[in-house]
Amino acid sequence: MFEAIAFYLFAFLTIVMFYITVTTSQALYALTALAAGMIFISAFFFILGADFLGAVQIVVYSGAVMALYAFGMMFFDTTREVKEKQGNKYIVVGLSALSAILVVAIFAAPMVSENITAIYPVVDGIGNTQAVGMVLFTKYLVPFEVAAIMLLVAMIAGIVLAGKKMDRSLTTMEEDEIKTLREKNIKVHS
Amino acid sequence: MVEHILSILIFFPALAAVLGFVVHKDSVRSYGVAVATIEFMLSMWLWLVFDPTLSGMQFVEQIALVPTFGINYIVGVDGISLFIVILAAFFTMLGIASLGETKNIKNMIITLLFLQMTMVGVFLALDAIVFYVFWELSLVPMLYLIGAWGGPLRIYASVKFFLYTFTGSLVMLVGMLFMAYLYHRTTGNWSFSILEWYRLQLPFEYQIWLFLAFFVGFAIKVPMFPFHTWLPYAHGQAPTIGSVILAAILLKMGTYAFIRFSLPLFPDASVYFMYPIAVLAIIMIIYTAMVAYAQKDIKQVVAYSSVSHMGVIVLGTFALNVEGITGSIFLMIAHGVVSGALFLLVGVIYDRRHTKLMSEFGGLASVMPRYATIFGIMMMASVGLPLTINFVGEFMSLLGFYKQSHILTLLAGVAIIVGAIYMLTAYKKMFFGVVTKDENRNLPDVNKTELLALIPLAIVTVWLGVYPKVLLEPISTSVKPLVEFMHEKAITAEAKARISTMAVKVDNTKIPTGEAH
Amino acid sequence: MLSPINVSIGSLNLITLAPMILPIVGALFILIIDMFKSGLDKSMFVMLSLLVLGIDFALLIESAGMFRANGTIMGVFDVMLVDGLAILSQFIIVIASMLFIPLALSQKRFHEFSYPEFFALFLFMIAGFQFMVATDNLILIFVGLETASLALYTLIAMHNRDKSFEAAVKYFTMGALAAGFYSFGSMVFYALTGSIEINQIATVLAGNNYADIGFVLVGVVFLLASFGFKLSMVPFHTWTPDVYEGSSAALAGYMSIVPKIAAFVVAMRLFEFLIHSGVVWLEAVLYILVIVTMTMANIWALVQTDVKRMLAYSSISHAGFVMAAILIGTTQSNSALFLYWVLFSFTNLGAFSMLWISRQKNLLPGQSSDHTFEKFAGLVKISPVAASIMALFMLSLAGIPPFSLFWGKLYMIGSAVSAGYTVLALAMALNSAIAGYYYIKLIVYMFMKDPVVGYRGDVSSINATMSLRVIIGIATVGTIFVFLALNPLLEFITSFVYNSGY
Amino acid sequence: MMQIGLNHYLVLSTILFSIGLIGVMRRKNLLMLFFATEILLNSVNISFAAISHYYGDLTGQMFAFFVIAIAASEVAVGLGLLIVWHKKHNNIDLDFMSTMRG
Amino acid sequence: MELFLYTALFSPLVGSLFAALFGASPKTKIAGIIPSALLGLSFISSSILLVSILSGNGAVHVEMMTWMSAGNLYIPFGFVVDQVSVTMMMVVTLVSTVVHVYAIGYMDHDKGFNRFFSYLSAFVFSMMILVMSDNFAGLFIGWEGVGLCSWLLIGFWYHKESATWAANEAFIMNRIADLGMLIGIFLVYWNTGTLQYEQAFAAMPSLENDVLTWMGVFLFIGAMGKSAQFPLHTWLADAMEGPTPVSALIHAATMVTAGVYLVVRAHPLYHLIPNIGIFIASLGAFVALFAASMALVNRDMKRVIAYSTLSQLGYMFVAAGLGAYWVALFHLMAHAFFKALLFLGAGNVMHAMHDELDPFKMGGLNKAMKGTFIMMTIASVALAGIYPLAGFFSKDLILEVAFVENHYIIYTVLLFTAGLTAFYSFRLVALIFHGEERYKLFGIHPHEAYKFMLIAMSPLLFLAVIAGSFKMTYFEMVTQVLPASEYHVHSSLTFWIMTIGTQLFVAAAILFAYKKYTRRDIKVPDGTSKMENSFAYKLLINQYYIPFAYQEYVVKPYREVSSLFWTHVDQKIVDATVDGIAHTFYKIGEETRDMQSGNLSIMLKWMVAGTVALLSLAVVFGLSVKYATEIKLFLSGLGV
Repeated sequence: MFEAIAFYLFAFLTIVMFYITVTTSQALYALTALAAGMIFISAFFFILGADFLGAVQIVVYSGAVMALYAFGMMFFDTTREVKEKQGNKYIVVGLSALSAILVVAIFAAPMVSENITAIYPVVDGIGNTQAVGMVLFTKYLVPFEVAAIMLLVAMIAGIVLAGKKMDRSLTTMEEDEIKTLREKNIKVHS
Repeated sequence: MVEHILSILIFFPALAAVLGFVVHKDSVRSYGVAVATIEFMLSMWLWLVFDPTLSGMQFVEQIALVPTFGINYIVGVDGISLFIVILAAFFTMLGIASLGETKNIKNMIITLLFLQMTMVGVFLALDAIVFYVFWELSLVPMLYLIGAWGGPLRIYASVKFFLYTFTGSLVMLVGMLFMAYLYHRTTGNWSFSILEWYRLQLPFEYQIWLFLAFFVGFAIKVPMFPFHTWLPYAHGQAPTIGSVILAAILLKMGTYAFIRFSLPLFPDASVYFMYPIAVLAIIMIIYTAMVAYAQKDIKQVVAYSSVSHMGVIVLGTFALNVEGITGSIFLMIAHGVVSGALFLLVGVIYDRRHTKLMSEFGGLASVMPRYATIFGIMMMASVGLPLTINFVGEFMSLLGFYKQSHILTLLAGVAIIVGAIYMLTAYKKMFFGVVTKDENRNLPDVNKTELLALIPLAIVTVWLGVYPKVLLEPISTSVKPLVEFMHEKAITAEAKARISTMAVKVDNTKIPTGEAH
Repeated sequence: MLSPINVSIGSLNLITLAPMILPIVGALFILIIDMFKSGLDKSMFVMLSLLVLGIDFALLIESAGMFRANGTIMGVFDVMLVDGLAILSQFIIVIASMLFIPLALSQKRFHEFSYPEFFALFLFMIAGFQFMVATDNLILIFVGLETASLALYTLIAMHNRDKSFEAAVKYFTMGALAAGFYSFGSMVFYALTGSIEINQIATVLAGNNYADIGFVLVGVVFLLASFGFKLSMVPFHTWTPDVYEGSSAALAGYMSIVPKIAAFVVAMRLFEFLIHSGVVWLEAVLYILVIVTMTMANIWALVQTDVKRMLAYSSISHAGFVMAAILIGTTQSNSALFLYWVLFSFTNLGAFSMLWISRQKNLLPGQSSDHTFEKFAGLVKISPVAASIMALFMLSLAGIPPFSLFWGKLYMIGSAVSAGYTVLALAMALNSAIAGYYYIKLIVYMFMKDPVVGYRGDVSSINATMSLRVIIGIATVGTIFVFLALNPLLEFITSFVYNSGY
Repeated sequence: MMQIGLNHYLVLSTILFSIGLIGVMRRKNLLMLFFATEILLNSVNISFAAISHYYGDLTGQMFAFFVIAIAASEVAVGLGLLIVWHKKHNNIDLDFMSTMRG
Repeated sequence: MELFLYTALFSPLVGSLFAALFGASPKTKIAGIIPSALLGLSFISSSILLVSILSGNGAVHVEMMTWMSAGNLYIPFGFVVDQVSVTMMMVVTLVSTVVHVYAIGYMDHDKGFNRFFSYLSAFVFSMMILVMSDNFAGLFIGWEGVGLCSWLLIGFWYHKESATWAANEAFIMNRIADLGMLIGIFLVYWNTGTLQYEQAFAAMPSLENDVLTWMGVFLFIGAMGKSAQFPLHTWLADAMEGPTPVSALIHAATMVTAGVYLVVRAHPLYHLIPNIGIFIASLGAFVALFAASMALVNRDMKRVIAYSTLSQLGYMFVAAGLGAYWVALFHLMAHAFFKALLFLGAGNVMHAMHDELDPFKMGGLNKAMKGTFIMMTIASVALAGIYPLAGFFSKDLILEVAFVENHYIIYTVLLFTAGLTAFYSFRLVALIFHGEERYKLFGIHPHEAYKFMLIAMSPLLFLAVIAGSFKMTYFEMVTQVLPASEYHVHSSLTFWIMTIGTQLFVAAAILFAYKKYTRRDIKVPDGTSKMENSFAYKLLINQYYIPFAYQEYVVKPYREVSSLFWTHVDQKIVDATVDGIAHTFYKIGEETRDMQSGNLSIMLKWMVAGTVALLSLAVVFGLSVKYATEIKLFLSGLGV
């Protein structure tokens, strides 16, 4: 009972929040609603017993991602109302509604798959975090490391792209321009 | 060396072409002539060492290429292909020798030598994929020849030529792959060897579809009505040498392929489709002859006449008896010689006047008598006068097909009437009457270089018209087992009856000995 | 209580990781070098990357030997799956990368190559693709895919001009949507089977005899959309021409090969078991997708005015062509896929390299994009060799024998015919004919038109250096003479594909 | 209805996913478009967690974990791209981003 | 004997090639003399062969070499000199020798002198092949060869539009007939297995009647073309555009009789199908009358003679059709002599009159051209069939044949035609040689031809007079091969009545012609006289409007249909379809490339749309699988 109430409550809240995120014309509202939605989602994780995931959700999204977005908003100066030319609204709404209805139509049906054997079962009496850790550092060690590489790539990408060196494009400069830059002792990579 | 002569024949021009890049452009013409002459000598040597009494493939070479998928480099020659190969070498030689002032002559000669490789390759290949390789590859030099040295519409013409034939041959490729698949299903091995395919006795349904797939490729190449419209453009726009080789050799690929693939692989389908194809061939003959009559450009006349004659060749092929097939092969050679010569002749006048409109001429017989004479000989050959090369082929093709259908042969025979109509009219417009245009008054007659190409052709035209036996004998030696083979392989009763190896059931058909006096 | 797990190092089969670790190590090495001494010349990084890739190649040969001896190897808690497909695709990835990387040594200076990070990212990307193909775990596929993609977005943007940013943003945004689709699709399969390993999924689905076919199809749809994006299937292809146009020609050529082979391998793993289990719907949909992709991409390529965009559409069409292999799903067709892609990579990389050596920095007056057809007009008169080589690549792409792609097409259409897909085979063949037109169009421009007045004569090789020429030379030789090496290649591929159970 | 089963979560997830799709399709401001892609990934995470819960299997949580990591990385790269674009053009509206077409 | 055979056959070829050597160089007498001499040689060889055959030696049959062979087809270059062919050889070589010599003078001033002899000798060679061949294919070689030479010679003065037009007309008309001939040959081959006369004819009696009928019909179609039988007759009159010696040789004596020769040669075949024979005879009779009627009013000297030739060919076909092959051949021979003579005489007149052809513009030439006058008169008498000249024997015989075979209609027609023949022949003679010297009005000074030309003509004159006396010798000779049916009117009274009646009738016609056309007041007709405006005259002068009809209803439609085929069918349908397919693809590309608008939002929408589309397909499929049984039930309820 409690579960049901919680589910419906949070479902309602997330839907509303995300709906605001995608419809509002105020970037700030959108950001705030997104952050709220993320936190409400973490509530589901807690309901479902995935405590670790809930924590990560809050830390990563509300912490890291939102901070980045907030920074971006300031940088892009989109705190004002955002004007967007809208094309045909019906296409957007129609496609989305259709996709929702179609998937829901199938998902509403119960799944036959009852004889699923859990490969990494949730063991009672062990904290979720521990269990996750066990799996993550055995079975999912390689993906984990690759994810690390991915984050490294993202970091390098962010640094490179936002870096100062991108301000001056060697691609569009003629060779003699580059030469003059060199002579002026402005550092240009070869 | 003699056992590798076929490979030498195929790859010598290509090698020479590659080396030709180094040759200085002032000397490249002589280089080309020399190479083509050597190639021609080699082909003559092939004729010399060819054993005309054997019906099978000779000088077969086989090198594994992709054995996993059954693709091997197999070449061989028999009476059916021998003379077309010689013709190809002959025409390349004459073509290069008669080249006049041409821009970028080096590129042209190299292109021609490459083209020669592909032509010879097509006729010698005994592996479907090798055949296909050369078949497709021949499009490229031709595309360049038309597109780079052609007339005002050259790009349209060359692209049309390329895409049209390319499309057709891709359908054919699917057919080949299906054939290989059937072979695989039957024997468990992959093979694209034509000779091994021959051994497959296919169910009727398969034959029909495969026949159609191959037919699309061949028919466009021939070109059969209604797939012929690329040809007038290609001929109309191509430089002289391009038209000559296109008409003399490249078109023969289609009809040759009918004999090499369609007939022995699908005897029942060949019989099944005999009438539709014959009807198409007759439309080709009459309809294009009429279109030729309506032309204003002499080259277009010759181009459409090519289509018309190819109709007779197709008809002869589908006579499905020794007389008809032998005749159609002979007519391939004949048409090659004659239409090649006609295109050369058109080129002669085009070089002088830079126009091909017949209305621009008139009365040339008095200005250029020698030209008019040679043109006249070739025209008469084209019309199919006895004792010229064309007659033998046409006669035997029609004779052969008469066995299959009287009324259709009668219709096809209209060829000799309509052919005469457009040719004589064109000749009259160009050569007869009084000279009306001042530009024509002082046109120089054919010069030595041109005679160098034309005289041998005229000689061949008459020689083979009078004494076709040298060709007919080896050809029919190879055709006879082919027909017998088809007869044996055929599964339907109708096909068995249609493809008969016996000519007539009359007892007293002894060959006269000639000592009757 | 949770009991500690004892894992013996030997059972992990760490060797399976080696080919992926190596580029990562190389990348880190490059970053470290840059940390110590900045301002090193790009040629050093090029050679370093080449070395790393070379060793990687050697490692691959090693794993190929192992595969021959022992068959498929699972490693590191069965996450890694080194089967024939993985090895073959890694070969293609590494070889194509080796062919790509020297292209950085261009005559002109372009922005991205001035970064050591470019090479690091490049190697990370390779590792990402390698992970993607060498596993059947949906998580690792996802992570590998994203690693590679994120690196790739950056590489595109680093070209540093308006069009490349635009391209990167478009690619990125659509990639993000595709990532969403992928995760949704994986979720459905997980919901159905409780597993995220393709083998396991297949077993479970077969076990309950596809009782929840509706669910399966929803999952397939989302995965199909996601891989449709990667493989640029119509209508998920819209990014392709823009991204190719926006990135440098060399990178565009690379993109037309490597990401796609990786995606193909995953698609093979994902979709073929479904087709084999008789999911008629997937067969029908793939049929439609293949035909539509081939045909429409060809038709759009017809009307292009820029060679690079034309090649972009042609790549889409080729991908559609190859997608047919997955639809057919026989050993022959899967081998054909790899054969085709090997041959395609030589030719297509060669063609893009030819564009690369003709890349000038700024547009000439009257030129609307980098590689307009007019730029190549009359090339045979200016540089006959360049024109001939370019023509060769075009002919090969068009499928004119005996150049490389013809053999690919031959084997592919052959596999379609053998599997009874005759109509498909015909459609494939006829599409080659349509494609003939636009390839010929470039040849027409090069060989049959006169140069545009005012264009500089050296424009065709303005960006050429020795290393570029060498790469083009290799591609040329490969394109012409590949038929000599075809048999061993085919045998090699077939045995690997067959022994992987595909 | 009151018994919350897996299907409830799946349906919720789908609805959220559709909302994300709406955002992806209607947003012209790239930053806000990226918000929508976050929604897509998050909606799927709910399902993963739910399935994981109902099957008693940790794999779903693993997947969700990696999805979060991926989402975070994407944000970094996406923002980097937006920054360079913004520096040159002073806007992040995708309608201004159509120099290549055809 | 073989040597003589080859000499007879090949010396014209050598002559032709010899003259051809000088083809491009200016006129040399030698180019005329040597071919003439070689023809003389050929004539001598033929004579020797004739003598040999007359003396009872069998036919000479040689096989030179193989021409075509493939499968069961075997065609050699074989030649046979038997009684029939030796007759033809004699006619051909004799007339052509005469014509050659004559032409040396006639073509004296022509630029194309050398060329002319080359063509002329080539013609003789072809004709020799035609008559000497021992098989149908060889016959066809000659058949086409004479066609070619005829084309060359009619169009000899190629600068004249009318000449080249006539040449082409002749060639094409002949080609139409040749097709029939070809089909006939095919029929022979596929039914008898050979093309050799001997074997083929031997096999024929065992064949079905239908097959034989078709064979006969098709071969006769070939003969109709060459011998200019209705409806393929129009070319012959137009062929008079060629030089006159050509008309004499080709269009009177030799080539046009090839059709008759074919029928005679194929007599074993036609013997088996008498119905076709009747048809041939009827057509012959019709043509005889038809042509003669056109000759009545024509105002072109050569055309009149040409129509008379046509008319005489009709006679020959009557004979051949009725089975009197030897009679046909006999008339052929006799006709060759006097008709060639007539033409050559006409040539002299033309020369004298500076190529004027209208006899109304001549008159009274007998003073200026005595020799020619005599010769032409005698030739005309012979043509009219007055005793004892050649025409009497041969033509009367044909009348008798018709009578004896009980074909009275044919007989009547022929008899009437004989009268007409006499009338138009002497109309011509009268107009040319008698009456007032109207030519003076045109300022022409006629002169007699070279002596040697007249001398050259004299053998013909001689033969025209005496040929009839060879009748019995000839009969004995040819009937060794041909059916030896003698035609005697049973009652001698009837015979005499017929003969004398005919003679009187003919004589009356001659007198009438003389009376009418030697009057003083003959004017050059100017289209105003009453007669010229009468319907009959118009019909005849316009050749029954047949050339007009051909022009209007055959040539013109052909041209128009050809143009239509080209501009509309070929370009607008066939080619347009091909281009249309290509264009459609291109058009689709142009129209749909907007899909790639470059706008990211639209791209994303496409992606979602694609997914949704797949999804709907999936749902439809999924639901239909799930509710398969219900759907089936529902559908069966609907009665599907």
